[in-house]
Amino acid sequence: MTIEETEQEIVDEFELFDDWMQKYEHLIELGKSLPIIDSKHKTEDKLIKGCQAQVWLHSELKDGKIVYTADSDAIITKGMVALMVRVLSNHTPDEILNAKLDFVDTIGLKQHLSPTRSNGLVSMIKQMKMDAFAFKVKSE
Amino acid sequence: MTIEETEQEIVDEFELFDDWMQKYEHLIELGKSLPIIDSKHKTEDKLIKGCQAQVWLHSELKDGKIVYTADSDAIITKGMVALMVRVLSNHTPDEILNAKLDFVDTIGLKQHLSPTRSNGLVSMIKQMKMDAFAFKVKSE
Amino acid sequence: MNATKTIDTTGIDIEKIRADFPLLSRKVNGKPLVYFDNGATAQKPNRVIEALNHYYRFDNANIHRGVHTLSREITLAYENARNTVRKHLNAANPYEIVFTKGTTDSINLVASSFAKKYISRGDEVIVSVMEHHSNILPWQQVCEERGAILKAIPINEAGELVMEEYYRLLSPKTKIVAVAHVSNTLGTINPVKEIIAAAHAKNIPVLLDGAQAVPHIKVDVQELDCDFYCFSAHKVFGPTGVGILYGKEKWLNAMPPYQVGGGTIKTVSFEKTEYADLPLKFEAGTPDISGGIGLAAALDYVNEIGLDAITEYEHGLLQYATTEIKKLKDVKIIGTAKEKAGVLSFAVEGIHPFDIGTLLDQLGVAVRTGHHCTQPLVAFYCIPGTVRVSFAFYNTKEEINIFIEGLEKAIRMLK
Amino acid sequence: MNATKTIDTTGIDIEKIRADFPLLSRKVNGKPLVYFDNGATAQKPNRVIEALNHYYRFDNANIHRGVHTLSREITLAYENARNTVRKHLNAANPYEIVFTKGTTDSINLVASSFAKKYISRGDEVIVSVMEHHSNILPWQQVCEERGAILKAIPINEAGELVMEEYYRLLSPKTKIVAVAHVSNTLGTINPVKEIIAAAHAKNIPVLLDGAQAVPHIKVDVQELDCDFYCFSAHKVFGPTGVGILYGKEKWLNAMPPYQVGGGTIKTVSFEKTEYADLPLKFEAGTPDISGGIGLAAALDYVNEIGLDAITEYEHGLLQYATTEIKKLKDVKIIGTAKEKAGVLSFAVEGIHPFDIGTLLDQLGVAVRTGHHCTQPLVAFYCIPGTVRVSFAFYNTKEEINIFIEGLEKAIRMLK
Ligand SMILES: Cc1ncc(COP(=O)(O)O)c(C=O)c1O
Ligand SMILES: Cc1ncc(COP(=O)(O)O)c(C=O)c1O
Repeated sequence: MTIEETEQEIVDEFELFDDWMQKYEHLIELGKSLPIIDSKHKTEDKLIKGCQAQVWLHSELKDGKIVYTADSDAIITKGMVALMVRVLSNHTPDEILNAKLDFVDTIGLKQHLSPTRSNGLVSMIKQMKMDAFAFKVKSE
Repeated sequence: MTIEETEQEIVDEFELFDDWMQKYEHLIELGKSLPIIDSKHKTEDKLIKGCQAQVWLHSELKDGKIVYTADSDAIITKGMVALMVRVLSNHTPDEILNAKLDFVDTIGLKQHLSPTRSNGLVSMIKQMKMDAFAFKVKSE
Repeated sequence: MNATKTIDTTGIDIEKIRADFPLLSRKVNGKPLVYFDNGATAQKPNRVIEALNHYYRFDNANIHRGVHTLSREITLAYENARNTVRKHLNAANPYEIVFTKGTTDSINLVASSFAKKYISRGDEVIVSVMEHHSNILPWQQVCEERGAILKAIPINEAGELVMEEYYRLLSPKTKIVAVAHVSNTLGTINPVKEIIAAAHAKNIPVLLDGAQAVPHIKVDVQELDCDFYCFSAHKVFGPTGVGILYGKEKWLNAMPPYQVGGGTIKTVSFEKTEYADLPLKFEAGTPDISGGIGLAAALDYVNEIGLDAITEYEHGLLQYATTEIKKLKDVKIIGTAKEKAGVLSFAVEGIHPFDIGTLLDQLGVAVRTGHHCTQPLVAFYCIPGTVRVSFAFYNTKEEINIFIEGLEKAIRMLK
Repeated sequence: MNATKTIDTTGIDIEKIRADFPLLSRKVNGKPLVYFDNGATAQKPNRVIEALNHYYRFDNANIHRGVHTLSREITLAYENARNTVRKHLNAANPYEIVFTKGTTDSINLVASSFAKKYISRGDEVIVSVMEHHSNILPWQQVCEERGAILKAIPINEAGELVMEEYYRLLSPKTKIVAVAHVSNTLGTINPVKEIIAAAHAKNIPVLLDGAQAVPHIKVDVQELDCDFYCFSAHKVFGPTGVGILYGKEKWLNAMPPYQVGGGTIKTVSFEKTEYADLPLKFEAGTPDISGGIGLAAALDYVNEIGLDAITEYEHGLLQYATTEIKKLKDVKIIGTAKEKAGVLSFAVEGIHPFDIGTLLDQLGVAVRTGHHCTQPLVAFYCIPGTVRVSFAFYNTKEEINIFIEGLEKAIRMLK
């Protein structure tokens, strides 16, 4: 699946929900299902500091594609992190660098991407792209 | 004349004026007529610093009464200073300390007593009273 | 509105009061707003908004130096505002009231100026573990610069200062004590009279961070006998951008100026500058004139309602909320001091405060979550932060019910 | 309104503009107000007043740390305001824009932080003789503290910097140059590009005090290549209590924080504090949120009118006033630089400025008199001060006529 296809899949999924409660319940479920980051990667240097919720992110290059694993101490943030990982993981650095991630807006969760320092999500996305860029540069 | 009588005299004088222009013209005249402070008293320690107009004040005790002489570099302030000297000079410390000086309000020049640091008038009146207090204490 | 009716005995006419605050009728996420983030900033009554409005429409001019009418009038109004603050704190003199940018600015001013004159290598400064960063960092900064040592009064599990430890920390090396009057995270009202008396017995001055006290309880700086008192207008129903430093005349006179510039001087030359008298010496530059006017309007409003009534009414809210929240499983109240004001912080076993805040927001309930700028305190409790509910006198038991229901729902979803 | 009509060529629709400023229709001492004290503070358009109003009625919340909707929304709005300022100054990055309390605060911030890192015993700082006290005293203070030397670029009789002397003052010991972009007393537009180029050739950074430039001319910090730029919102039609420090990223990153407290940190403990990234590192405490919003509204308004049109229109006013005032006997214009903006200062032979200001006020004309917080400059001219007329784009030639007539009358009375 391309990044856009996964984004569309998520949009379709969220369209099933009538209200915010179902949406958040789904997000919380996703959070629980996130492949937890290997605890050996849950270290200070993998930590993306938010003012409140913390995010850990680990990136690896496998066969030219990046595999992300991540975690957060807040479950809703973890749900959001799960969505990001699902969309971006297993893609080439170039694909990741070009991703717009408009789906967050479409499913009505844009507020989680506001730069209010309260969670590490915005910084995590930046970090995902920076890692992609680093892999790209290295492999060139 | 008591202080109140002089105040009343000034109020009567100013009642003759129809508009602010005449009032200020009179004030300017008064400023010109002020018995200028002896230049040997026009020293730093007699200076009352306003943010703009400066006032010099000298006080002497003669036969139990205080004689003030004063000056200012701004003519309107000097006119106001002249009124104060006329009202307060040649009175005993006690009389001076009790003076209310309501006439300033009555003749519509209260704005010159607003504590905006722009002229030294408010500080001058304080200084006149402080000098009176000092003479009083010394003579007791 | 049954719940509300029962507390009307304090003399708080809640419906009338709520009508004074336009923002309270806002909807958020389709729900009526329940604003429980008063500790962060309070909403403003029409009186304050109108005062700002009027200032800009009719009175705006720069103060202090102008000879023209507008400037003279607004100078008087601004000095009257200062006097309103003086009366509110019962300070002895208006020139002991310095307008600042806020509590943080006030504390930075004192830390910097006081340290220049009084703090040297090896000296000590005492704060407490429960302080807001704004009452830690300025002291940490000056201590670092001067080679002095910052000491912190510890707290017990209830969130009260351990006073025996405080007495032990007081020493001939102590140069100043700086503590919160009311803790922003715990709500604890600290025993400041005792703190001050003990410090004064050793000739040590005390600064009180009153940011969370002034909105809730009566403060009398002469009765407290504190040397410095700081608060922010925006937390006491006034505008953003302005705050107060009260300082005893003897200290303010002795301390060197902090910021310097227009307004702080008598004479300037490149050789020698003579600084102005109090309070101007500490008020460099054009002040927040509308802010001062707005703060005075806010204090007038508060005084009309009456601080005794406010304290009692809020006490009722706090007790009610505490009782209700205790009924919920897994909720632990953080801060159970005997003396508390306005604030209820809690943690929920196994749930991150951020998640609770996010779901409550969906229900229109605005609370604060996180470390509340008190990281050392939160570290003491070994939690990632708290959910903080903070009240003002316009809040109601009905709102508390909405919050409790929402909290239950959130916990169900997150477990 | 004949006089007014003739300057409409600049595209300034004066009647429409005046209607935007409620205060301009005030009467003072029974006369229509002629507000010529814009250098002290400018009046506010409805747009700004409405923005403040709206903020307090609908949007008020504390920024940056909240997870609830109000807090999130206003954080975005506040950061948008920052970006509006960035665009207005054409700064490269929003985080190079620091919100302060005003120009004086901005300069104190730079002086204090920069000095801590870069100024030591024997070093030199260059200002000029025409500076506002707010751009002298902070430097005098840090120079005294650090044993450094403050040098001042002299001026000529016209009120222009003597550039040869500036080149002579620049030395390997010079650590920073701080000059006004536009002089508040003389109106002189200083040759700042030349000043900056010469300093940069020796790797010396330059701070521009733009308090009197931003209301009148277009400022492009990247084109100027200045290292720091400061201005106050209240002089550019925005609210009191807020100002701007622009700083190049490399300097702001290198400098230690100034005020510290809530908001300036990543992590705090009693052992170690890690400071936040730009611009938060320099923004301690709750900022003047409504002030930031109001400033953005003011800049939007100014940009809608257009700075080119404003500059040209005001140039017309200045020329007209200059021509008219020259016709009066005994009046001496103070400040006759080739490049001037917005300000006309003068002295009248044998008459104290205070007296003129007092009489003009009776006529409804608000001017400023005195030293305008530039005592060294006034000392240079050996006068007790000046009468200063300062324009905004809402002023008219008709108002200048009223002023000139009033001035004639005042001189007649005082002679
Ligand atoms: C050139 C100049 N610099 C600095 C200032 C100080 O500005 P503020 O009082 O807003 O801090 C002023 C305003 O009077 C000024 O004209
Ligand atoms: C106890 C306490 N001190 C200081 C502050 C800082 O106040 P401000 O951000 O208004 O400067 C706060 C506000 O958050 C506070 O609660």
